[in-house]
Amino acid sequence: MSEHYVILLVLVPLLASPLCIFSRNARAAWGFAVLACLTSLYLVFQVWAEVMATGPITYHIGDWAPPVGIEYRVDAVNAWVLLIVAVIGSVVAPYARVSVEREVEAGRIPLFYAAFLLCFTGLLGITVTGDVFNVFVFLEVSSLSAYGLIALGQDRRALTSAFRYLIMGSVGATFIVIGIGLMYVMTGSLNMADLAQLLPQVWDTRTIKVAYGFLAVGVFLKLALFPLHLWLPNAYTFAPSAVTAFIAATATKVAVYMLLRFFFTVFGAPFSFDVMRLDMVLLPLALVAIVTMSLVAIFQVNVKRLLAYSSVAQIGYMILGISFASVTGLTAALLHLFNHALMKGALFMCMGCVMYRIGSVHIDAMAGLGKRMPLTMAAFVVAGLSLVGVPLTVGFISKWYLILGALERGWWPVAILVLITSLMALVYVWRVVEVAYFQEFPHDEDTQEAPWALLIPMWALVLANVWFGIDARTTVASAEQAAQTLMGGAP
Amino acid sequence: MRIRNLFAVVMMAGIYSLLSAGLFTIMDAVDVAFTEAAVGAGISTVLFLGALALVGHHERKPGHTPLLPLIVVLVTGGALVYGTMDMPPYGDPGNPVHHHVADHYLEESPHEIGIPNIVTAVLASYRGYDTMGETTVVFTAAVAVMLLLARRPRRPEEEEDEA
Amino acid sequence: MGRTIGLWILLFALWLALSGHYTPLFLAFGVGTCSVAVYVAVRMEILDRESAPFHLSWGVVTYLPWLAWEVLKSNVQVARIILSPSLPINPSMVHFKGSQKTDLGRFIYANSITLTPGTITTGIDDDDFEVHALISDAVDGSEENEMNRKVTALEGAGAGH
Amino acid sequence: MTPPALVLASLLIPALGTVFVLLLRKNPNAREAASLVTAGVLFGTVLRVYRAVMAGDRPAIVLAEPIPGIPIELEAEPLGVLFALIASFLWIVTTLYAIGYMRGHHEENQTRFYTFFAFAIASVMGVAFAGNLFTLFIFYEVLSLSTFPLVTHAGTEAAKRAGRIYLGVLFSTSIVFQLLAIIWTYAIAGTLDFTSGGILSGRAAAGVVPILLGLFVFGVGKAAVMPFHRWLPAAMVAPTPVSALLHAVAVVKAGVFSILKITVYIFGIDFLTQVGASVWLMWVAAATIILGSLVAFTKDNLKARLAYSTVSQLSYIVLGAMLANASGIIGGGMHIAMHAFGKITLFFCAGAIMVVAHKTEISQLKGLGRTMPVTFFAFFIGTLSIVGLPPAGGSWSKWFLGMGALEAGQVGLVAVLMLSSLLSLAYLMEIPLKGFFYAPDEAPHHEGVHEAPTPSLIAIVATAVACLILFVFPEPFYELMTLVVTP
Amino acid sequence: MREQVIVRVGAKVLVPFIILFGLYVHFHGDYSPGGGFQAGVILAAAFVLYGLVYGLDAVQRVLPPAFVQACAALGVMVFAGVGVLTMFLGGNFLGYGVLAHDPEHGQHYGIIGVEAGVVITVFGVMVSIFYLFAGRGRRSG
Amino acid sequence: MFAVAAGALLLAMGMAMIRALRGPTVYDRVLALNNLGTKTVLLIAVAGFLTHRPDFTDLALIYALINFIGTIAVLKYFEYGDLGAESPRTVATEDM
Amino acid sequence: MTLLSHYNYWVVILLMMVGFYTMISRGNLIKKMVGLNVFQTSVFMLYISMGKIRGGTAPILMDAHGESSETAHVLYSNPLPHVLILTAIVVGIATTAVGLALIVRIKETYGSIEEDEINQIEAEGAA
Amino acid sequence: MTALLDGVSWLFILGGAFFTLTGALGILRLPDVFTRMHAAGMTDTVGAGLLLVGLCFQAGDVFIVFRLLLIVALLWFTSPIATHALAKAALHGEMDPDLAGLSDPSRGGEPSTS
Repeated sequence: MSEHYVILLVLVPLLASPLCIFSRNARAAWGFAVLACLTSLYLVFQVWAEVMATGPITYHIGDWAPPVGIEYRVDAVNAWVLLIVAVIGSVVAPYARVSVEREVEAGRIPLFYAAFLLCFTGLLGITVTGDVFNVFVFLEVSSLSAYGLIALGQDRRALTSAFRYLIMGSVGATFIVIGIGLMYVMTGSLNMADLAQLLPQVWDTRTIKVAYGFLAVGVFLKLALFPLHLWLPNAYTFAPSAVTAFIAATATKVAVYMLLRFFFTVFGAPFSFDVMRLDMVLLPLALVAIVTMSLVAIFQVNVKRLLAYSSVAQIGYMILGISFASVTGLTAALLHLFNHALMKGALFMCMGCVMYRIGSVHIDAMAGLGKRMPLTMAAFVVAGLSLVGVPLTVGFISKWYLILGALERGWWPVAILVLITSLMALVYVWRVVEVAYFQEFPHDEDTQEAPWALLIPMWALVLANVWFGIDARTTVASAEQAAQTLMGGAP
Repeated sequence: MRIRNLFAVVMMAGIYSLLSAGLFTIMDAVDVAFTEAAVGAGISTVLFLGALALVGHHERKPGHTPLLPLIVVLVTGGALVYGTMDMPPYGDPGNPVHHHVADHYLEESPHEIGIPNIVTAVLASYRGYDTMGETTVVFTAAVAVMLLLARRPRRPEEEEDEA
Repeated sequence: MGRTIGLWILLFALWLALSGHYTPLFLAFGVGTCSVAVYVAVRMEILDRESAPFHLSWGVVTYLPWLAWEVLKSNVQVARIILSPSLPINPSMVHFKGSQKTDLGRFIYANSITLTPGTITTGIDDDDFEVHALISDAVDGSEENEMNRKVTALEGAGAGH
Repeated sequence: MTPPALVLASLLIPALGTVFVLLLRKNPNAREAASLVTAGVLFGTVLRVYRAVMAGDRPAIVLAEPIPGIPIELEAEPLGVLFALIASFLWIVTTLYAIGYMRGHHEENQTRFYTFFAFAIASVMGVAFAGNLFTLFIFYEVLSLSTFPLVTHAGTEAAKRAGRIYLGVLFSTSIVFQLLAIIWTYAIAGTLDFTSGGILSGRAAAGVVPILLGLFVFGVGKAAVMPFHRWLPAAMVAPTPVSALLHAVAVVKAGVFSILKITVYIFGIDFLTQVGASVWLMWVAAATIILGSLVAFTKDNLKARLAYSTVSQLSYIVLGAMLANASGIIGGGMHIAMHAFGKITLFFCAGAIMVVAHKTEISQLKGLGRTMPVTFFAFFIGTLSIVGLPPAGGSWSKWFLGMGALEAGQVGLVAVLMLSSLLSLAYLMEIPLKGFFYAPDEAPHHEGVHEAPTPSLIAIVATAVACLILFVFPEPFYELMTLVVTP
Repeated sequence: MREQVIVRVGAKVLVPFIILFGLYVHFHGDYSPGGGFQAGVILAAAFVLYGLVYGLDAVQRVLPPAFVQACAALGVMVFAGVGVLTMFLGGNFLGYGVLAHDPEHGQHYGIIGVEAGVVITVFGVMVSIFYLFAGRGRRSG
Repeated sequence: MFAVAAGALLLAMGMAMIRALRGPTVYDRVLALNNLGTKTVLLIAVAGFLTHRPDFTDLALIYALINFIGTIAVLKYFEYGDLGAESPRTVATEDM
Repeated sequence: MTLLSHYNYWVVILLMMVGFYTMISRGNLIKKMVGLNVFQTSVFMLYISMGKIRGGTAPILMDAHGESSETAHVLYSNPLPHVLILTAIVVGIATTAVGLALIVRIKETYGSIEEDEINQIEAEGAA
Repeated sequence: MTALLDGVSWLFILGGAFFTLTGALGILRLPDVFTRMHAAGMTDTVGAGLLLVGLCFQAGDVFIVFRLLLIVALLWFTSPIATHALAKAALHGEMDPDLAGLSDPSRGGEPSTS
């Protein structure tokens, strides 16, 4: 059965989703969701271990050999991203129960978990496939469910932000489809590995260059690269807490994966960097994103929105790593994928806890929480420091490689800029910490720590932040292998 | 799309979809035409009407014409036209697109699958997984729409806190 | 019950005529399909004299050719109007009574009126028909009455079953 | 216990101390006893490490490997042992002092205080025994973080502002300059291990070294080289034991210690001399020495004056490192010890005055020496040590620094040292003079004022005496520093 | 529209035929254009027509919302279930060849199976969405 | 011969298209839409013969059905302002 | 020579851009959705025109029972774009459904489906 | 035989095309929506009927003939229903039929303009 793990890891949540609809019971739906996520995590872990040990796995769906049929192909890169998605899913699903009971109407909870599982399925499906059109299909699965989930937020602005996300997301998806079509018309294939072999023959055609451009813009929209990030802050701010934690930690990560896959595997690094000069596009965009979005984040009063802007900036770091076009740079980007998922997941979960008890995530609402909700705010501090990039947290590891990559390229101003923006992160994290620890609690006396059902998953992520900050050998090895796979051309 | 009456806009979109279905037939894509007809003239129209019934169909004020979208569109369109320059000529049987994988479908599917409608063969078997994804997308849409529009279970004491 | 079976047989005949594949599998599909359709019809409570007017079968066979001819005639008439440069139209709204007893009869009559270009049934209120005519003298001519008579006869013929 | 285990133990003991303190939070006496016992045990442990190191051993232990090739590693070498000895010994004294001070001052949140205090000591041990640059950086940052709650202990608006400056300066410098320099070093050398003779020698281009060294010197914000000294006076809002141990000894010394260590083990003094990369930084240090003294003059607040004095004194050590020759390094290392004992005495006295007489300004101290003679006499001894006059230990370090300057051929720096000594004599001597020889302004005010609480008084006397002992018996530190420069 | 004689009678007559056509399109997807998706839409259209003419309540009596929602979910499971079945029979996911001795027959059965999944889901989804849109407006009256 | 029919149909569709674009009332548009639908049905049938593949007339058949349902939906919307209603709304035309 | 063989692509691109423009420039949410529909439909046409072979016929084998020996004589259009577009159409309608549902909710909550009006309401709410 | 069939189908198809075109012209020319319905009806009934019957003669396959006839039947069944519903809706929507003939073509467009 183990050869089927790659497909089962997508199928399990997919099949659990209808079960949620059937059950019509919030608790049962939650049970299915948790079970499915954990099973998926187990399968992903097995697949990841196998890939790390023995190299890429392929799986021919329908017993049709590619490029005739659709192929699943897992190498070090997608194994790594799969792990990120599965880990976050498995942490958010248990977390969701209490949080969602508070923030979503009872009647919609089974639907919520169905949508959650579909989103999870979609993200896994994008990651695991080796067929470009299949990417689009699963992209839509994850996007559509994400629109629904975001719109569930209690604030009415959740609706408008979901709609804006829908419009921009659909434009992005359509651009990707156009790009795929143009690639297809020049080669006749949709299989990634096959395309990687066929494309060099038509590199110099304008069609392929335009295809490249459309794919780039489409993916940039999906990953909220500045200046195409406009959908993201509101969407993250107004979505229910569990949804924000999940989507912030996974959706853009998978979009970054798409970028890597398209530009490194399908087109190949030589085309991306020698012909298209992708680095010259990514570098300025990333830098501007990092600086401006960090600045904007400093002035936010809604902590979720603050974190959302910070996410846009952090995406800039990933893109920056990619723009180095070196193994170190890619390692940094891939590490930051994982690490940022851990820290943003934890931070947004903290906001979920605060939302649960206080009912607001305005910065003033944090006043005195250091004493009232010590565990929650301690988690915020640790994850926040990780965001800043303090040593012994995962944030440091990714910053380390990022700067190393910049110095390798001789771009030391970039390195300094990265460090300075880390300080900006310190400023916005510290604003919250200060309010939480140095202001008096303004509410009535009986506010207490968030329930354990919220704290345990959150702390699991926080501890992971520290654990992988102290011992990053596994993560670095995995990311490095993935980076080498990407730079080495075809997987 | 300067028509202020949204209903008319929807009708026009329906007609556009209808015409494109005709075009699909002419371009040999009967299955696609079929689907576009069912979707464009049928479900899509019903959906838009359902939405219009709830939101009203009168646009309140004339749309202004901002410059930025125009530039974006011109650039996008220009890029696409530029890209088509090197595309193989329309309808040429020698195009690569018709040979790499398509050959296999056309020549082998009678033996491998044995149904005459190759589109169905590809859809359900060779690329059956895409179709499963498609089914999932539809299901996802239903879940999302239910999340958005389902009425609350009738619990009178909770009736107040919706806003 | 008879109506149910009748509808089933009609549907199955249609299936056979459409299908072109007479393997056991497809026949089984046909049986299933027709059963589902009939079941739904029963559930919808739409299976009655109106929706399965088998009693009219014979009458329809004779009525349709006549109607087709009427339609053709009026078509030529309307075409002539449209093509003439002066567009000699004289629209009017006419009310008159139909002699049909049942909704089905009125349905047939109203549709027949509409089918013939130049006249459109715009409303039925019991036996009162409201008709829009392209040329006002097209309505009160004898053919409307003839049509009325024929439909009533058709309806009446069916009633005997 | 094997020597490596001892090294690890010196980290774990204070960490365990935090646990005990937390567990015993309900019972203040037991809590403070736990603190004291921990401090004692720690000092014993460090002493055993000292013996092992003196025997030629270099015990090392790898804790984790966050980044492949860059482990978190502890290694005891002479310089680190020197620092650890001072810090652990003074912790005992400070704990003793704090018991009296905190109770006498009726501070709140004492448990938090003792917890983070022990935690800060644990990170100091980490800094002292860091086996590579990366480990040093980590414990350096942990130290910044763990002392933050101590700085903002009062929780007032002023404390908060001070905390912001404290963390802001320390983090910005360490992240922007130091981290960049570390990664740069790694990119050049491919390793970060502290190695005798340095890892950069022969690898780094001559043009890069001055920049890199500059990044390190400014990046170690705790060394308070101007213009990154602002955090140190700001941190004086903390309770006096904190100012005493952390901002006269542990934290600031961690900074200059790091610079020394980087100079010796990363760049290598021979390499630096050869390239001449450190000359410009000598003058930066010299400027800080003079400017710090001058600013100290203008301060009427006792703790502020002491703080600027510290800024000035720290640059002696930086200067010693930048001289990059044997005498300079020995002088710098010894000044870590000498200044520690001297300055802690001064802070203890200042705290005692504050607790007992509620005086914070120098202009208010007139005649106070008559009611608190022990305190003011101890202050006098501390002053001697800081200025570098016999019979106090400080004279040794000044001597070596002067030698180093001469060896380096920088006669101008000798002049700077002399000038600065005069300045510090002037601004510090003012206090015992005022205390003993001026008549009190308003006599009735001093009623009921007597000496400090007994535990505090013991601590004050102990450090003052230590200053004197170090004049006649500086060998342990001297020997350690010799080991550093002659591997 | 119930009281409108013409539309009412017309819808009545048409509905069974639409269902027949829908299923016909479904089952003959192998030979002529059409297949699960189109069939699902047409089937849904039959009920939409009924709903339009007889009102939402009437059509929901015939086809309860819970049922169509279950259909939407069931179809996905049927589709994936076929794939899982082939996995148990020794093939890869959706490798229909193992469903019968003759791989070609296996392909036939597999295609029939997955198309059934598609039609169920599409039908369920389209009708549910219609219910939701049509039902939404009636709260405000 | 099929080409002639197809040409005529296309011409007729163009005319209907003009009507749909010009309106002026929504009913004109609906009329044009419905008419376009019928013509598309015819066109599809003719196109089948034109390409010698007349077995796609199913498509035309279904198209006719869908077109009818679409038109009914439109009209229901106009008369009731709501797709699920059973009785006409009282304020039928206020926002048209 | 490319001019004539690509005109169809350009027509499609023109239509595509009309849809795209409507989508991103119009403030009315319904119009945005319509624009999206037009945009996507045009993309479908682009795909289908890629699959067309001049003189080809629909990819449904002539001999209705599969045992065809004469398939080689007949030129069939490429079935793969058709399959892809079938999927894409379904995805498009799914997106439309979700988008319209969102619009309905927005109307219910804000009382408007004009983007600038909604922004204005929000701005007033924040003030 | 074939020639005869061809001739007959020509006749029918051309007739269908003629009526379709005339109907379309009517849709363009006639003054208001009610009158246009009459023209539209021409396409649906005779236009479609003749055309499809004409095609029947060319089909050569009984299944296709049946399908074409089915389309005719369907169109003849649905067209009047749709037209009727449209007329009724238009009346309901307070459109007044232009009964005076060629008075003012713009009058019909009051409720909703473009």
